[in-house]
Formats: sequence, structure tokens, C-alpha cells
Amino acid sequence: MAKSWKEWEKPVLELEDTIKKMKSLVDAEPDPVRRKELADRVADYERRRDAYLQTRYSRLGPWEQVLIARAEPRPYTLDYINALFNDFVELQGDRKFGADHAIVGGPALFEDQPVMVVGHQKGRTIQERTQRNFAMAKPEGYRKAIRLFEMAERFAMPVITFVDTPAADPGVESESRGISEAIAASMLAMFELTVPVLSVVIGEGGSGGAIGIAVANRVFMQEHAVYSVIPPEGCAAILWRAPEKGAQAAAALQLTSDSALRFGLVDQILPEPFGGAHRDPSEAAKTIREVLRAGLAEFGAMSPEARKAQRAARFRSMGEVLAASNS
Amino acid sequence: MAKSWKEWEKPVLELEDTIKKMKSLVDAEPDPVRRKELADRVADYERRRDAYLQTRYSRLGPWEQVLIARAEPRPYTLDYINALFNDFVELQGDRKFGADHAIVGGPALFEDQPVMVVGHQKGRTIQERTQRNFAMAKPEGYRKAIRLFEMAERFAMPVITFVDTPAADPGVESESRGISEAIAASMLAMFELTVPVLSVVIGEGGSGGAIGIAVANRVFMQEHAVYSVIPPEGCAAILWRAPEKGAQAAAALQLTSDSALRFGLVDQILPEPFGGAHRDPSEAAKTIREVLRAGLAEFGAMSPEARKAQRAARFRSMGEVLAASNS
Amino acid sequence: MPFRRAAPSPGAFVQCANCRKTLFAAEFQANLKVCPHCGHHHRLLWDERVNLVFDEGSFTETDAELRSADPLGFPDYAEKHAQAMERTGLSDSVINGTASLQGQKVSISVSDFSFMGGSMGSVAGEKITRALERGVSERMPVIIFCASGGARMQEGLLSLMQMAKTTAAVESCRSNGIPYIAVFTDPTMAGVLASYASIADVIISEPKALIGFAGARVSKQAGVGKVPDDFQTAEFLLKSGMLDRIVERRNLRSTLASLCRMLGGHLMTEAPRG
Amino acid sequence: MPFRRAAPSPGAFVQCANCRKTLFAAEFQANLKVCPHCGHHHRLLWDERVNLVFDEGSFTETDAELRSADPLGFPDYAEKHAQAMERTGLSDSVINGTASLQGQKVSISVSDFSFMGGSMGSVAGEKITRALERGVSERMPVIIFCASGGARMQEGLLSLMQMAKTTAAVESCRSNGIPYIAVFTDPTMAGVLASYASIADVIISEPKALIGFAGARVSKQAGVGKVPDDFQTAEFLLKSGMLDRIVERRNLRSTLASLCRMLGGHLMTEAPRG
Ligand SMILES: [Zn+2]
Ligand SMILES: [Zn+2]
Repeated sequence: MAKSWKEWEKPVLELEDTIKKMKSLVDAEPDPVRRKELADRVADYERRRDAYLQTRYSRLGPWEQVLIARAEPRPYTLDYINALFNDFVELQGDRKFGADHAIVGGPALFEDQPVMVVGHQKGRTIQERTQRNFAMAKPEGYRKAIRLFEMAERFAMPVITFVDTPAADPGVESESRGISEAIAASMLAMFELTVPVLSVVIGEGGSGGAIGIAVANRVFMQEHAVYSVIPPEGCAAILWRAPEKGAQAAAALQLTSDSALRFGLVDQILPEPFGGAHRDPSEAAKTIREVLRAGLAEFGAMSPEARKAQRAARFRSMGEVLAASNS
Repeated sequence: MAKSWKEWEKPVLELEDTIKKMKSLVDAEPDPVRRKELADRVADYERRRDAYLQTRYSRLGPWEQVLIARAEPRPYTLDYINALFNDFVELQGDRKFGADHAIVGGPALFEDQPVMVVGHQKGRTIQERTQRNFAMAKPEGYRKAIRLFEMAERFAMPVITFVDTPAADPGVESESRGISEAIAASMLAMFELTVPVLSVVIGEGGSGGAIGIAVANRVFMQEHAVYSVIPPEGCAAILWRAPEKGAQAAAALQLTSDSALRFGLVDQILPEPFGGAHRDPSEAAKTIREVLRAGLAEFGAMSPEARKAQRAARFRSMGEVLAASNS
Repeated sequence: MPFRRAAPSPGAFVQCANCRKTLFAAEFQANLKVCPHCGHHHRLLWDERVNLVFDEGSFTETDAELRSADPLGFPDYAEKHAQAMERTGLSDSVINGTASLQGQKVSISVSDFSFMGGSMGSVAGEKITRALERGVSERMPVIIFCASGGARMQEGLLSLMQMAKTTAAVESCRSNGIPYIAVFTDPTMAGVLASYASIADVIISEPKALIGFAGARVSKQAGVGKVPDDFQTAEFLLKSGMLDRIVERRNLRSTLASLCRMLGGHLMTEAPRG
Repeated sequence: MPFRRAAPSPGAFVQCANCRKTLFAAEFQANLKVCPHCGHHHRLLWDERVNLVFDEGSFTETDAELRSADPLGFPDYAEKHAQAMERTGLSDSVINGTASLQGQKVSISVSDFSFMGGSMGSVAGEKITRALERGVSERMPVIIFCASGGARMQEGLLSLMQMAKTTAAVESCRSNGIPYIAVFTDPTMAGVLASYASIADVIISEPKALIGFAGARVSKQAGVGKVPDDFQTAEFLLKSGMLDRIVERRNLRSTLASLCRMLGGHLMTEAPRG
């Protein structure tokens, strides 16, 4: 069982190192024939790298998907906000208790249209990770989100959310301030909206912490994101008293994008540049841009009542039950 | 300057002591003539007591009004709830942070009609006073009130509030959890209501802490209650750097019920049994019952939109301004 | 479905799970499974709960035909589920129905912790949703008795989505003026607490019930401050503003009846619909 | 009313109220009264504020005819008020108007602390209310700059009622889709903070502004816990979730313009009314 996404990216990193060195040789080579030869070899190496990435990423197992969904170089919410929106003004207060940096949000322009953006935010440096509590939001994070959702409704702004959290914060303080109520109230607030709501699962869709801001008219999921009712390690701990069996649990939980699509729980998988979104963030953003544009057009054309009803109906249909013939 | 309402009630208490003793003499007296004589004297003492109370309470100065409004034997919110309503079920949670016992509230039946009752609650024992923080509500008290107002709206229940607080809690914790926001949001929630809202100022109408739950279609004020923008001691401290000049400040602030009525800031003064509501709580409750009944009938007959508009218009008209002829 | 269980045999004993005192089973049962010594409220089976609260003979089960589908083919799930059905005589962790409460008709849903820890998969989520929707369509208050360890992980993401689905049904109650009262019983946890349970109009809990988002061990590891002695108990949640009141079992019926009468008052007087 | 004040005489000096360094008055003025050494944001007069934020020459004053009435005949009030008018050239603590912000028309209200501590009596309450109502009637965003010690006690209960009156006007903005942005400047206190100021859609503060419900001395006496060093500063309120952001004076114009453009976007595209 792999411990990090770096394990299978090691050959790539080595290849890229070689390519880089050879490229400097190409530049330095005076003889045109010899230069051509070297350039061909570089191109060959690049093809090999691409082929490897394409093969490797097309057959990632569920556990490897978990690892890549959690990978630090993966683009985070603020990366996409910077790439996709203009004039983002972050609004911080929940107006009740505190400022939670595990969820960011505020108004922004998407192709000149005002929208309200809300998303979980991880950190890259140790300091930022601590400040953002590893994107594990506390009650005040969800209450800030609620405030922004309600503001969007008042000003007829579509809502766009980015989902990327291991889980909601489970600490003693979060319990005492009602983390459960905050998550439930956030979902409730999203069901009350009559503006269009679009969500994109960009990394870890971690249980209640994720669904708390993912009650949308349409939910997109990036190819290598995961979405799960419980972290695989937690599942393994409960089922087999063996948290290290996370890989087995990941397989059992079917937490990958293709499973979520198959069960009708997300609406569309967003293909990532091969080798993952982190290899080409602007290409990944472009894909998101296109589905957001289409989604805003589609739901923008609906009546407010129809948007609210569609959202409720979308979730109403979820679940697989049988009916006993005689009861 | 009196320090306590007991100062002018001392002669009454002495008289009542005498009356009590004489009554036992009457009962013990075998001779009918002598008994008649004694009984006449008792009646005479009672007349004198009543006359004293009536005179004394009809000419209480502003500062004495402040003292009586704060007096411990005065009926508090829960006393009136018990006297006026059936089936009161106290609901405690603000669903955000805590349970504040300085404000109580919940659904109850008023003459078989479901209503939502909310009020500041003082304590009589030292223990209860501490538990209720002297009726100085924290943010969670106002947020509980907001929750109850919104619930009343969902279930078409009229709202009745009882106002009796020296002030909102000014402590460091209340500041950090947004006592100002909580008061403002509570007023806002009351302006949003389309159900009838009636308020009764029963004791101390203490500045922001009071108006926070007093945004009603009709505001009643008991005869000996006070309603002020600032406690007189605080006013004296600011104006004259002499908190002990509370009596002067009380006069300057015009915080009595007749002033409030004269400025059109309350709609009706509720006469109290002579000697104050505490001398006959059930009589005081009866007066409140009648105005509540009339108020519910009057506003119950209005449309929801008209009720909301009347409430906004009521407060819109408050304030005394002049217009300069040339500007 | 067996509705009234057999009375305990005369002379049988049980032990209080809290104070460990030995009690006559019949007396224990007669005392609503509340220990006469320490007041501990032991867990009730779903039908004991129904008998405790609602008018005698007024309960009619609904949605009984729903069965779990094992959509993921999750390891051992089909087996465990079949065993639970066998052992409890129930088809899943939630039982729906209508009943009357001091004469007022209500839509109810009762979780039974003895069925796979009361966990919420597609069937439980569908039933909770239908109980709330029935309140809306038939204009009556909804009472849900919670007893659950959380979402049922064996149904994966489908279970997580039940959180949203049930919340949508609560939204429908709220926007249609239907009162919804939640009663937390021991335990009310995780995905259930973080969805329909916590957004009821009124929340009541039985004394000492365990109520929380995360397992206590996880919370304590995650927290930096000290852990209160009563952490994740009903008493802790009351202080934290998450509950409206803690009601002893013997007063539950009258409290719920008062609340339904008052919050549902407008349903009595409104013009009949469609 | 004098709109542009005279420039400071060349060579004049001022002292920073925070770091006590001596500054050239002209430089200080050019730097928007922000100390170049310590970044301290000194209080602005109302017209300096308007010049700082809005498009040049776009300000038109409204509601200038309103005058205080001394309804209580409060000791010394008439005198103090007359002196304040004399000293400041203002008629009361709040100045209303319309202006444009990067071309977008907005309704504005500016409190000036130099007039009786920016306190809110009937005139200030009426003006705040009208600025908000003008936003509703003319379909434009509202920006209110707060600078106030609280309610004006010399108008007694009438001042307290301004809290409710202004809140009603905020409610009208909210239910009519009119964005309302509050800018807290040093100081924003008491009855102003506990009414219209705290329920703006977006709340911005200048750095280090004093913001609080009660006087710091009262708070400290009332509290049991320890008092944070930054108690009742903008930075404290940001951490407490009461503000959306702290914006330096030089960025205020662009932040406000962005917000008005985005939150008021629907006002641009809607069909013209009445
Ligand atoms: Zn026991
Ligand atoms: Zn300085």
C-alpha cells in the first residue's frame, strides 16, 4: 500500500530531471546534426514520460486516488478562484463567534457576472496548514458560509462552491459550539436558495464536512478527486480495527469519481490533464470554467422556484432501496 | 436621594404590622360591641394605609420610579407567564453557543391561543440572580430570542415580549461573541415578522438590552416601569462625573411611563394596583391580560403585510427633528 | 410485525447499566426502563417508545415495504443486515408510522439502535424523508425519535447523501409551516446529528443521552482545551445551547403533546386543503 | 457648507497621536492622515472621507435641513449643540448625500466624530434612516461610514428609539435587494454598533479602530475572564467574526467599488421601476 503519491511519480520526477539536463545540452550543442539527434531523444523521453503518466493515472487504484486527492501540489480553492474569477473580495466574519480560515468565501466576478464563491481551503506551508486547520472547518466556517449563501440570495448572485476537506473539525470546541448543527444548517440554507448553485469536488470530499457546502443544482467532480462517507482509515478502524487497511476500505467504499457518477451522486466527471490537475493547473481550471459557464447559463435561464425544486429533487432521488413484495 | 424603595414603604410596613396584630385581637374578642369597635379601628388603619400608598405612589419622583422599577418583590416575567398563560414550554437553546437564562421564552397558550412568549428574567435569590446574570442577557440570549421569533413566524403564532433588564451584558465575553450584533439582529428579526408582536415593559427598560426585544406593533408600559437610553447612574457619571447624582439624571432623562407616552414611544400606560404591582400581582396581571387580549384581537384581524408595515411605521415616526428654513 | 412484546417472566432480574444495581425485570419495565435507584434511562426498543408516548392502539406503520439493496456489494454487509433482521424482527433501523398524541394526529419516525446501531443508509434516509414529507402532505406535526451511531458506511456515498436528502425534507416542513420535533435518545451521533436531527424546530433529549459529531476519542485527540466531564452528554449539549430541554421519560408524552398542540395550532384552524 | 478645507500652511507640523512622531502637515494630509511611520489611521473629518472615497465632485448633500429639537429640554444640551455647530460648521453629527463610486451611484451617510462624539440623536437617526431608504427608493447601494460614541443621551428615550428606526430601514434594504456596506472608523460604539452598524451586508473597518458595545472600563469590570490586549480593536473584532475585513485607507475606494459593483450587479440589469 502506497504511503504517498510521490511513490509512483518518482520515475516521472527522474525522467523530468534527465529531460531538463538534456535540454540544456541541446541548447549548448553547436553541431546541428548532433543537436537534432539530442532533440529527438528529448522528445522521445517526453513521450515516454507522457505515456507513463497517462497509463499510470488511468489505472490508479482507489487508495492511490485518495493519495492524489490529498496531494499538496494539487490546486486548492484559492488557486481556482484566482484562475477563474476577478475581483474576489474575501468576506470573513460569521458574525457570531469567529473567523474560520478553513473555509473562504466572498463575491467575485465570473466572466463579468457577479457570483458568490465559497470553498474549503487547505494550506501548503506548515504555518498556513495550521492557520487553516487542514481545511477542517469549525462551526464558524459553516456559519460564515450560511451568511454568504443568504447574501447571494438577497442579491440574486449564483453560488459556486469548491469542496476539498478531509472532514469537519471534530474537536471538543467544535462540538461545544455545535459543529453538527452548523453543517445541517448550512445544507438547509443551500436548499432554501432560489439562485443557481454549482459545486465542484476538487480534492477530498470528506463526509459531513464536504456535503455541508455541496448542496447544489449540479455537482461536478474532478477525475482524481474522492468523495466518501468516511475516511478510509476510519472505516478500516471500525470494520477491522486496523486503520492501516485504508487501501482495502478505499476499495470497499467506492469513493472515486467514476463510482459517484455511476450512482448518480455527481453529475459530471471533469477530466484532468494527464498526470493530474497539479501538472497543469490552468488546463484544469479551463475545464472547470467551461462547466461553470454552461451550468450558469442553464440554471440562469430557469425560474427561481424551478431552481429550488430541481435542487431538492436532485437529492430526493438519491439512495438505493428495494420494495418488499408483501409487507 | 432614596437608596431603596423600602424607605418610603417603611410606614406602610409598620402600619401593616399593627393591622395584623389588631386583627388577631378582633378574632379573639368575645364581646360583640368591643369587637365592632376594634374592627372599625382596623378598617380605619387600612384606609390610612391605602391613602398613604395612593398618595405616595401617585407622586413618586423619577428616581423613586427607578427604585421601584428595580424592586425585588415586583412581579417578573415568569410571574406574569404563570399568571397569564397555560402550557408554557420553555425552549432554551440558541443552537449556536449556549443557554442564557437572562432571557426566557417558549410557546404557551393565551386564552387557548398559541403564542410565543419571550422576556428578560431577573432572579430573587442570590443563586438565581447569578444564574440569570441579573437579567443582563448575553449574545446567546438574543440569539435564542431570534430563533423563537422565527419559529413563531413559521407557525403563525403572535409574539409577546416582557421587557425587564438593567442592560445587556457588557462583559468581555459578550463583546467577543458580538453582543452588539445580537441586539441589532434581534431587532431586525422582529421587523421581519408578519405575525402580531406585543411588548410590555414591566420593570427596567434598560437601553439596548431592552429595545433588543421590544420591537412590537404595540408597546405597553406599566405605570411604575422605567425606560431609558442609559442608566441614570451612567448618565450622571458621564455628564457630571458623579454617578451618585442618579436622581438628577433620572429627572433629566425623563425615563418614566408618562414621559414615554407623551413622546409617543409607548402606546399605553398600564395602571398598577396602588402601591405598585407587587402589592397585587394578580390584579397587575389582569390589566396586562386585557391589553394583550385587545392587542391580539386588533392585530390578529390585520393582514400579515399590514402588521409588518404598521410595526415599521410605528418606529419610523419616532424622533423629534426641526427643519431649517434655508439649507 | 410483533407489536407488544411478551411481559418479562415473574421473578426475572435485570441489572442497571449505570449503577449496576439488580432490579426486578417487571418493575424495571413498569418504570419505563428507568432505573429507580439512579434514574438512568436505558435504551428502548422502537415499540416500547411508541407505547410510551402515543395514544393506545393509535399507531399505524407506514413505509414498511422498504428494504436495503447493498448497492456497493460491501464486504459482509448483506450478511450483517440479514442477521440484524433476523435478530430484531425489523427490516431496518427506522420504523415509520402515524399515531395520535392526546388526540392529535402526528407523523412519526422511530430509530431503533438495536438494528445495526441505528445507522442511516438508504432505507433509513428514505423513511425519515417520507415521515417528514407525510407531515407536509397531510398537514400534521412530525416527531422523530433519534437513536443512531451515524451514517451507514456500508452504503458508502449513498449514505452521506441521505444527510442532504433528509435535510431537504426538513426544509419542506419549514417552508410549509409543519412543526418538526426531534427527540434525542441514547445515542444520537455523527451523520444523523449533523443532518435532520439538529435542525428540528424543537429538540428534546432524554437525560444522559450520548450526543456528538465525532467519537469521543477523536474529539479528545483533536481538541486542545480540556475535555469537560459531561462531554457529549445531553446535559453538555443543553448548556451549549444545542437542546431546548432535557425531559424525563415519564414527562415525554405530555411535553410532546403540548408542543404539537401549540406549534401545530394553525394546522387545526386552517382551511382544509386539496 | 464649506466642502474643501484650506490646505495646511507650508511648513506646519502635526504630531502622530500614536507614535508621537512629528510630521509635516502637508505630507500627513497627502498621506490621507495615515502616519507614515506607524501606519496609524487618524480620524477624518466628513469631507475628507468623501474626497477620499468618491469620484471627484460627485457628492451632493441631502437632508441638510434637519435640525435638532432638544425635546427633553435636557440640561446644557441646547448650548452644547450650538457650540458644536459653531465649531464644526455642521448641523449635526451625520452628513447624507449621494455620490458616485467609479461611476456607480450610491447613497451615503458619513458620521463625523468631531460633532458631539458622533452621537446619534433624532437627527442622526433620521438621516441614517433616510440614507438607507434612499437606497431602496432609487435602487442604489448604500454606504455608511460609522464614527460614534453611541446614542445621544441628551435626547433620552428618543435616541434609543433611533436604534430601532435605523434597523427598520436596514430591514427594508434587505428585503428589497439593496446592498448596504458599513465602514467602521475610530470609534464605533454602543447604540450605533448595536443597531444599523452591525447588520450591514458587508462590514469593513479601518485598522486599529476602537469598536465596542460598552466602555472598556465597564467591560473589564463585568467580565470574569482575562481581557485580550487588543480588546475592542478592529483586529479583535475581525478574529471574533464581527467584521469581514480590515482595509487600509488607501485601498478603501477600490474595495468599496468592487463590492458595490458585485453586490449591486442585479440593480444594473433590472428593469427600470416606477
Ligand atoms: Zn441505576
Ligand atoms: Zn505614528
